[in-house]
Amino acid sequence: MGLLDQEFTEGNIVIAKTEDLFNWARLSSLWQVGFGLACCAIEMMATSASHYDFDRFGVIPRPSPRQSDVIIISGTVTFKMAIRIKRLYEQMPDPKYVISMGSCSNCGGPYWEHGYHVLKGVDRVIPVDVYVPGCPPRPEALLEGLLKLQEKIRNESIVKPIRSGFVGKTA
Amino acid sequence: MEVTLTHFLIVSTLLFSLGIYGIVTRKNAIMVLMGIELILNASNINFIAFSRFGNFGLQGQLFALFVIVLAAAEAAIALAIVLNVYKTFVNVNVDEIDELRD
Amino acid sequence: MKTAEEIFNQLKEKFGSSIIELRTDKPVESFIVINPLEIDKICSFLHDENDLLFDSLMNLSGVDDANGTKEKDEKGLETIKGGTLSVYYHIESTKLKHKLTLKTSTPREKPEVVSVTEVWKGADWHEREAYDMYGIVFLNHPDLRRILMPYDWEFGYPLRKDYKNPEFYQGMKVPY
Amino acid sequence: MMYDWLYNLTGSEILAMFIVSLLPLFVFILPFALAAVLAERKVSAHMQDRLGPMRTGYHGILQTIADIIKLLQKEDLVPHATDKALFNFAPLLVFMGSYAAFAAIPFSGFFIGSKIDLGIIFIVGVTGLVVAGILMAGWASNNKYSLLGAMRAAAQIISYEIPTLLIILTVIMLTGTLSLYDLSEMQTAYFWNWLILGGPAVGLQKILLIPLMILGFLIIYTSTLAEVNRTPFDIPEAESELVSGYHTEYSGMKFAMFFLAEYANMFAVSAIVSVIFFGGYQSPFGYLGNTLGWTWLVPIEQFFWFTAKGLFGVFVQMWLRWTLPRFRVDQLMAFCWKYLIPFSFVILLLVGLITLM
Amino acid sequence: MTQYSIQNTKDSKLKTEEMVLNMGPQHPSTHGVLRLELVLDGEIIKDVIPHIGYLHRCFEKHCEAMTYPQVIPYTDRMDYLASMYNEFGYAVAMERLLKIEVPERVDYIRVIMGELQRIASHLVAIGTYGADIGAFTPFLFCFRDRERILHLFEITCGARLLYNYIWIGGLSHDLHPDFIRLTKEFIKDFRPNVKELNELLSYNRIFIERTANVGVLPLETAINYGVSGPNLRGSGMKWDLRKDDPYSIYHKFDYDIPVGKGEKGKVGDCWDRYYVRVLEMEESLKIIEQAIEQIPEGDVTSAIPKRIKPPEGQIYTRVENPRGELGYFIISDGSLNPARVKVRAPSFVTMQVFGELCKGWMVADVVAILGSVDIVLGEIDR
Amino acid sequence: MRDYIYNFWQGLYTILVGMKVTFRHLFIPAVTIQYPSVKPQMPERERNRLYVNMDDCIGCDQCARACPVNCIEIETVKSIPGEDLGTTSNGKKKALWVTTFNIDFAKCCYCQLCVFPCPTECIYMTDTYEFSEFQRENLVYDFVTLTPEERIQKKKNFEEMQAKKEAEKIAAAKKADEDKAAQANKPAETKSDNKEENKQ
Amino acid sequence: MLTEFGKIFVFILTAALFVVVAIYVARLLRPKRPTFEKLTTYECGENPEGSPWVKFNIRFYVVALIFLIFDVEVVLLIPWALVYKEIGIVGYLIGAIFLILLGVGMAYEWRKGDLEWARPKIKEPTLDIIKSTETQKEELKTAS
Amino acid sequence: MNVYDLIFYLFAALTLLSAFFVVTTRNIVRAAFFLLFTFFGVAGIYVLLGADFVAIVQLIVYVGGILILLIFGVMITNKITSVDIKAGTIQTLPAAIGVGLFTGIIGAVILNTDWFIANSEMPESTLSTLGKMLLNEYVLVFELLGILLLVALIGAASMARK
Ligand code: SF4
Ligand code: SF4
Ligand code: SF4
Repeated sequence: MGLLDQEFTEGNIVIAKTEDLFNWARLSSLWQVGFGLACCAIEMMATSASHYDFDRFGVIPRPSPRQSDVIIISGTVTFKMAIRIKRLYEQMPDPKYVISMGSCSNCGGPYWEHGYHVLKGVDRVIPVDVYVPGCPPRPEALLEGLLKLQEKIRNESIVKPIRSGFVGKTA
Repeated sequence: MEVTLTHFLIVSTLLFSLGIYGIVTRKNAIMVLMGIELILNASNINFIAFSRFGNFGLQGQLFALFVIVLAAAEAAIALAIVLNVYKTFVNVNVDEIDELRD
Repeated sequence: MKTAEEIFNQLKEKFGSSIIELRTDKPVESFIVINPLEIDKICSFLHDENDLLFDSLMNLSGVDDANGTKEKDEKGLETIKGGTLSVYYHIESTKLKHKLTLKTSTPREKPEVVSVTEVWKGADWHEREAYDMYGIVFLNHPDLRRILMPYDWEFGYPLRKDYKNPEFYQGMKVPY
Repeated sequence: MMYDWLYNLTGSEILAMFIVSLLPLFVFILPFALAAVLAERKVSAHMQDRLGPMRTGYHGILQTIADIIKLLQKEDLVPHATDKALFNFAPLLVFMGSYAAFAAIPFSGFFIGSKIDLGIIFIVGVTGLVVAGILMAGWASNNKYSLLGAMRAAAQIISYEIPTLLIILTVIMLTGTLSLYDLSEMQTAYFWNWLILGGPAVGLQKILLIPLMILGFLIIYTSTLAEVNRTPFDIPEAESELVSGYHTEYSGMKFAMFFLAEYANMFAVSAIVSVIFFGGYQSPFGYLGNTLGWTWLVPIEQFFWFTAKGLFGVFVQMWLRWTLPRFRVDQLMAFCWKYLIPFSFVILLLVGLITLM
Repeated sequence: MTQYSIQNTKDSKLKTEEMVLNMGPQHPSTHGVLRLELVLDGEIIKDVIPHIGYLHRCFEKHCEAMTYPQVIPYTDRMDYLASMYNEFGYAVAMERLLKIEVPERVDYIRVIMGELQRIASHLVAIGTYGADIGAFTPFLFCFRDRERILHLFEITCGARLLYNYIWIGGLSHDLHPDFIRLTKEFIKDFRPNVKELNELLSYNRIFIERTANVGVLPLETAINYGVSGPNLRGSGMKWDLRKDDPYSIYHKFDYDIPVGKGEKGKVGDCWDRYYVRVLEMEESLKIIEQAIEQIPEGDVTSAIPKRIKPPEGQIYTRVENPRGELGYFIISDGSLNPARVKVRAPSFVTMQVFGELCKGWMVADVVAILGSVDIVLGEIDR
Repeated sequence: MRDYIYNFWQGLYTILVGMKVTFRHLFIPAVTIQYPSVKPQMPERERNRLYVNMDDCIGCDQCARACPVNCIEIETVKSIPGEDLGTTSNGKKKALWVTTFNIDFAKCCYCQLCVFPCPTECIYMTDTYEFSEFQRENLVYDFVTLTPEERIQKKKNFEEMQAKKEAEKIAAAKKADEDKAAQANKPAETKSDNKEENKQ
Repeated sequence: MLTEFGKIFVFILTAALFVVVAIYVARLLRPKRPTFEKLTTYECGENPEGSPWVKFNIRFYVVALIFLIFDVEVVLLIPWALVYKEIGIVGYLIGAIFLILLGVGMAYEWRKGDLEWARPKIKEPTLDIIKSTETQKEELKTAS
Repeated sequence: MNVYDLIFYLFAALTLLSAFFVVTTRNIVRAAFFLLFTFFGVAGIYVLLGADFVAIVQLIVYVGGILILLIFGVMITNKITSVDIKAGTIQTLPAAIGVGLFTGIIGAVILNTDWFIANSEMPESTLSTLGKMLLNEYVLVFELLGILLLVALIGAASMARK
């Protein structure tokens, strides 16, 4: 629940620390890069569709990475795609978050063994904040992943830098 | 110094000169067109300034209006011509292309 | 409707030695084995002949027969020398409703087959895929590039049985 | 009028004007834009059998505030390849253009930025700034999507200015004024005085005018839709083609400015339409304040009616947006040429004749 | 620092005035990770160069490392919008290779599932098509209905998207006790929704303007390219493998094959392709209705072989996937693992003709045409 | 001209029809499931995270072999004679210490193939889907109930036994060498003597 | 006393001020960590191929050119619309003739097809290869 | 110096500076955008001169029309990245000198002339006066303009069509 909700329910006097306010704003308005990769993307679409409604959490897809805050890697990342994903991620303005959705982007999933063209985990090119397991994860699971991410953001501090340039843990 | 006719005339003269300068120095047809627009604007300032400070009633403004209409017609035609020219001689500018991108 | 046998005879009559054999011994599906360098002519005949009219290419697949000699290198990885790569063509006639399977084999060291894109445009990408996956070169193909793998993939043809994964691709680790 | 009142209060005209000019921004545009973005999401959600924002405040009413605060914190990227000066200046221009329109909009008899007697065409004029700003943004971004989007937007906006102007011309012929304030005052008292119902004309003239005016209203509403790039005319930022059009490269606060300008424009155009055809701030049934003798109530009522009408216009815009597919560029142009302009021509000529009766 | 670069295959034919615009791989309307290189002249498409392979997941390599039943989860992941049908096709192919008969009930359930999957898949196709054209609401309506179907699948096999339900010689589970009732309910609710969808989208004038006469695919070309499924039928050919190359028990049902008639424009335009899908959903409903009336009792797992070791040989089998002819070419070398599985993916073939369809149209039409041919990248790239 | 008017009319009409539809939906209650506050009822066959009931697992490796993804990692150690591991709920005797039973849920594709071959039905799918993690390593689940020390212990035990057996074998071989005529009876197999109590 | 235009001017200044202040405030809050990659041009994750600032053929936007003239025309009519009533039917006719002239222009354009966005004739994908195979067939026939 | 003067200087500066950039900037698109400010400034000057209608027409026609067309024209015909403006070194200096001379002379003339200033009040309601003038003395011009626009329309379109 958002910070302000708590204040309402607990009837406190609103002494919102700016940090809390900012974190609250960030976590309740996570705009997502409108972008899907594979089967998981279909579940991601289902999550934004009527039954699960991503919009309830303030998540709306923005077509351009320049205006988005979170990128959901929803599906198998191949080598051909990994480079593009990295670039897309780079092109998002800070602060930015990554949700890795599904086995494939977690570690290559069903393709980890023989997948000669599958990147074994998107965390080899970009830093991942939350790993959502499942193949595909149920929409609820994705929502839960999002809640986890919100939890993480809530505990973030403005003072300490969130993340600077990331070098893939490849070499 | 109170702003009177002279000021407007000076502004218009300067604008006019800039327009002339643009026409003379630029080879690009569209730039020339821009210069012409500057000149027309300068003349309009004159028209209106005289209509404000002179005793011609609103004729100056009316003329300014006509000038604007003419300018529009001229711009349309001129651009059509430019387009046409470029369509016919697509490669006419090839030698001066490239570099200097900032 | 024509059976494979009839078509085989008809082809044999016309193309002679380019038509190698009709295989019916393996269960399930019979196929005609033909010469890889004549395939375009044969296919165009199959496509145009009035009582054949094979107007559609259902499938074209490259296959690694893995029938050469297998050698193990010091790391225990297999390499295959010799033998053949094959291409299977599954064609059908939507008008006469008959189907046919063609097979052509080409040596592994220099796999060359003539392209059939002139006959069925749909063969284009199938052939590119076969090239991408097996390295079978389709002569006369308009645009033979890799299709599924990155264009700069220089580590061989992944569906060959003796394919080895590279360690890195553009700085990304390939194995798990 | 508020300006005079403030002038008396503060004794400084610049200060008074400054406050008056700030008012639409803070009293209206910002809250409106906040509410409109939320409403857009809520309306669309309910039309699509879902709920929309639910978790920031009660039923998500704080959602847009969260969005804005978040956008405040977002990094502001100026990509290498852009023309930096123009890139930074474009949002300013666009916002200035759309905000200037609010100067002439009469929110109520008391609250009006400027009673400029060329109100309507002034608003048409300042959209020119918006177009230039959009082109600037598109070009400066050095991005193909932006450029294409900007070109489309510019072509579209200047094209649909023609039917708008023609209908405005019709209205001028009918009423003999260009001032939005006068227009609103003219349609006072009851709703049958609204221009959509023939305005102050009487008898046969009125009856003849009604169908023409309804058609005119449809035309102007459609073309304003096009001018603010709403579906079915949202091709400049067509998501499925051009990513997000001319503001593809913008991030953070600059993007927010475009966003704000867009929503401000939405309201501005529907406000203008309501002033022209629906009596602006006039109540359809007379004023409670007048009947009760509380004169101070009247401006508030007027403000209420004005907002209500404007917001209804915005609601219809949203409604259309979530109902219709979008046109293709050439179809959009053809629609303007082949339907809107000829129709408005005819209306213009007919109205001219009728008013001479 | 690691080194990344993207190689672009440059077409030497390009002239300077032409603009090369990339659509994808991250693009809202390329339906996944397709990259289209549009060669533009202003807004007009001079040429489209599709680049695929961004989702190449090495399916065929995996097959060679798996045993025959283990392949099934991977077939699911090819055309992830029609997983049921992929399994169906694979099972049919394997049964033909193994020469086993399946119990009748299995066939019925497979047909019900397959047709439900067809509806679900078409719903996505229609919905995303609407979204491509700019109407977002139909998209969500379609997903809303699809969710009901997914629920049916879920109660039956526990998964929403990738089922691993149809096995070689049988099924993993029998139907859920509630299944028949829920399906009937779904059918009852679904019919009015289709009507509503038609009102909202199919007959909308703007939609028709955008789609009719656009991207016409003549029949000859379609056949030569090997286009199949709704796209071929949209071009006016009554060709459906369920009737023309029968498998399973489709012959027992009474249904039509809708074809494009060029109602709003030329035969084979985008609207036809789109509308064929709408009509097909109705036909699928008919099949399901008949099937749940006739379904016999029985065991669904009895025919599943314990160890699957087909004889040496090869087979090409095809089924009518929602996207067209899905073919499996399986070569067995007599061991536990297949020697080669090649999939003839309908979208892969359709995608080839796409470039041709787009020439001369505008950027907006590319989106319309792409949506109308309804591709799934998982299947193209495999 | 007729077309012209007709088009216009059609456009207007279909737009109005569409608007009617969307307007109606404004008042249709939403189908949304408000997930974190309302958790949907999962169907009984739901396939999500696997669970292994280690009490029943006999370490037969069937599940790992059936898994197409190879995400189950099982290591077993033979129990030494005299140890009793108990029986499973369907009456099978256990003979192996399962020292490693890792399922990597980051790899698993939730296909359920591992569930069917299990002879004791101790590996099954549950309806838990909420287990996202900040660290990928946490997605590897260890189902073994033994403590790490016990695992080492079991391994050691086995090795010792192995060594003993080896020694015995050598001894037996020697013995056999020595008197070929007399057939030595084989050392007791592990299978035959698990009649002790389960150590837990 | 400010004129009405003066008020508008103040409005515009306010808008500018607001934008500048908002962006400045944001500058205080937002992070700034540009990297090279981050500032590359977005093109769906691809390397942009060539600059968009190319010789941009927008032959369709020629339509916009025609619009300009209409724009001017309508603007010119505004004074007329305001006062024609005072002159009566003659006044009306003056404007009407003006309008009809333009109407004629438009009708002409319409007939000429200038109002369509010029686009090349769409060629449906046909099979040139059918022809080629036909010729091949001929060849085959002659050969055999 | 009152507000009026201040604003005049502001607009004059805006106009002249941006006009200066128009003719000197090396980037043609920037030139076009600077033209925007020139036009805007000129519109401001019109307002100061009491020609409100003309000012708005200036906005509509120049900013909303001609400028956009110019930018389109630039985009159609130029490879914009390359600054293909032949700012030939041969021409700039003589041009500058010539234009400077010319400006000087005219300026001197303007400054030294004792202009007759008739009415210093702002004209009221310009629009209806303009309308009346159009319908009376200038009716022929009005219709001629109509014809002119017609010709321009047809001409431009047919030329662009080719
Ligand atoms: S995790 Fe599973 S569902 Fe998701 S993309 Fe990978 S294979 Fe598909
Ligand atoms: S569910 Fe499938 S992937 Fe997961 S462990 Fe079981 S067999 Fe392996
Ligand atoms: S199949 Fe069952 S008993 Fe055997 S190892 Fe797996 S979980 Fe244990």
